[in-house]
Amino acid sequence: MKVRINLFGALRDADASGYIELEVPEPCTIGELRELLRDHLRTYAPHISVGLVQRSAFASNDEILHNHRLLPEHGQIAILPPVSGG
Amino acid sequence: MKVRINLFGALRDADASGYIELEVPEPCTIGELRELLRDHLRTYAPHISVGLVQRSAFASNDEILHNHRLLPEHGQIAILPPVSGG
Amino acid sequence: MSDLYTAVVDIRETPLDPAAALAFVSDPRFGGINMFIGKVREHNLGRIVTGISYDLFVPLALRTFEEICERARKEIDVPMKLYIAHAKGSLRLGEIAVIVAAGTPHRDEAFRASRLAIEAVKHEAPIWKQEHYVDGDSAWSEGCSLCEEHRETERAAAHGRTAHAHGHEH
Amino acid sequence: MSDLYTAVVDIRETPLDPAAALAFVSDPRFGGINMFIGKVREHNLGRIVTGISYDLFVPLALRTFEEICERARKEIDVPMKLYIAHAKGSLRLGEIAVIVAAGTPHRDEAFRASRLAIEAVKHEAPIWKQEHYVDGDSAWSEGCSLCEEHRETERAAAHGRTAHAHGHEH
Repeated sequence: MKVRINLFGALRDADASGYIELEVPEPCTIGELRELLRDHLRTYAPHISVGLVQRSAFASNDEILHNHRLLPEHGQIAILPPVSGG
Repeated sequence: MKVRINLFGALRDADASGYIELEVPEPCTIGELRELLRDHLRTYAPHISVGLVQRSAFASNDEILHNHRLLPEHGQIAILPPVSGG
Repeated sequence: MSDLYTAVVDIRETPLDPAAALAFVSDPRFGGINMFIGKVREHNLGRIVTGISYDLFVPLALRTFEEICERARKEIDVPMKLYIAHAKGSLRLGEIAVIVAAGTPHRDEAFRASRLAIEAVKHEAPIWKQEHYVDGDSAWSEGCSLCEEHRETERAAAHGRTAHAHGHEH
Repeated sequence: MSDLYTAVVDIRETPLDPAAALAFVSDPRFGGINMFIGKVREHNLGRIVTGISYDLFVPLALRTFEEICERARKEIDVPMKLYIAHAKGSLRLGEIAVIVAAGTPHRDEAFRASRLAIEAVKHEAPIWKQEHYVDGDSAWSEGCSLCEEHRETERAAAHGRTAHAHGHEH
């Protein structure tokens, strides 16, 4: 299946469009998605640090999704680098 | 000498004028003034509790005057019951 | 001293103004502002309150506010603007009795300065509160003694629980 | 839920409004109001800042603000009104990035609620700050990981000093 990963904060620098689309197996856990995204960025956005992806969380509109969780069915997800509000 | 004791808070009930004038020896410590005021109130304002005078502080415009201090020379002083601002 | 603003406001003339407090403590150096506002509330100790009259010994109150500002500056020890204003006169339900505001580089400093200031205003400034109740009755609030000799007694009676632990609520 | 107000404010449309926050948390039951305001300040970590852009993941940010409100209510457990608003977009020096306000019966509760809320907004809400410097350079602030797995590592690295003691300043 195809998943759209919406980018925020420092990860916006990974793609000017504001998102990255990846082909992923189905089902796919968040942990697996993280690996796939890391590989993708290593090729297409090598200026993005691997550590930053590691410290980032994936989330739906409603909640943080930890590594063991499955990808939402609608194929949209956000990746949230370390936060710095306020 | 004559001293004017300005009244605040609950001690305003001791005299509608807002102050009490007392004749005091010279020099006179704050501790002595406290005794004289207590005696005065016992006679002229018996509804004022002795404990309230005991918990009250005397002060000039600039500072609290403790029991060992002498009365200011200008003969004006304030008596401050326990405070409750804010 | 232009970083400190202290005032006793006769509320027959003008109400206390939170916007003025915020403007005063704002500064390009400061990322954090904390403001505390004390208002007249409907109930106290189970009685329905319709208003509060505040009596102040003004010259000493202002001097106390200034001392509090200096103390906050010393204890927190960062660039800081502080604002302390207290109402004098008769307030109705919902009206503002006191405003304390602090501007500092970071938020922790602002919270600490503002808290230190309001606690000191409550416990040290020569201000007295008379509550008026719906039944027409009035009462001066139990308060905090400024008399050192008496404070020692209160402290001993509290068995060292905290430095300020007498029975009344304030 | 009408005692909680949460908002993400697009500052191209309207600035954040402290007076609205105070009005929202005011109530005849409440004697204490505490408000924290975060502003863009001139310096950060030794560099001269001219502005900050805030990026937010809006739906989750709003949900996080609501969760924070519910947590404050539960932990402090008194009648309470809470207001949390955060700016989205590009702010200049001195403009307001965040407002948190709490109204409660007494002052200690108001201070606690407001502090709890701003700490949680800073550490948990999906918000990112990009600082713009006088030399034309920009940088995304170092932040706080939302990733549980990573937080554990940070916590262990901090040797239990505090639950939140990584290297960055926020």
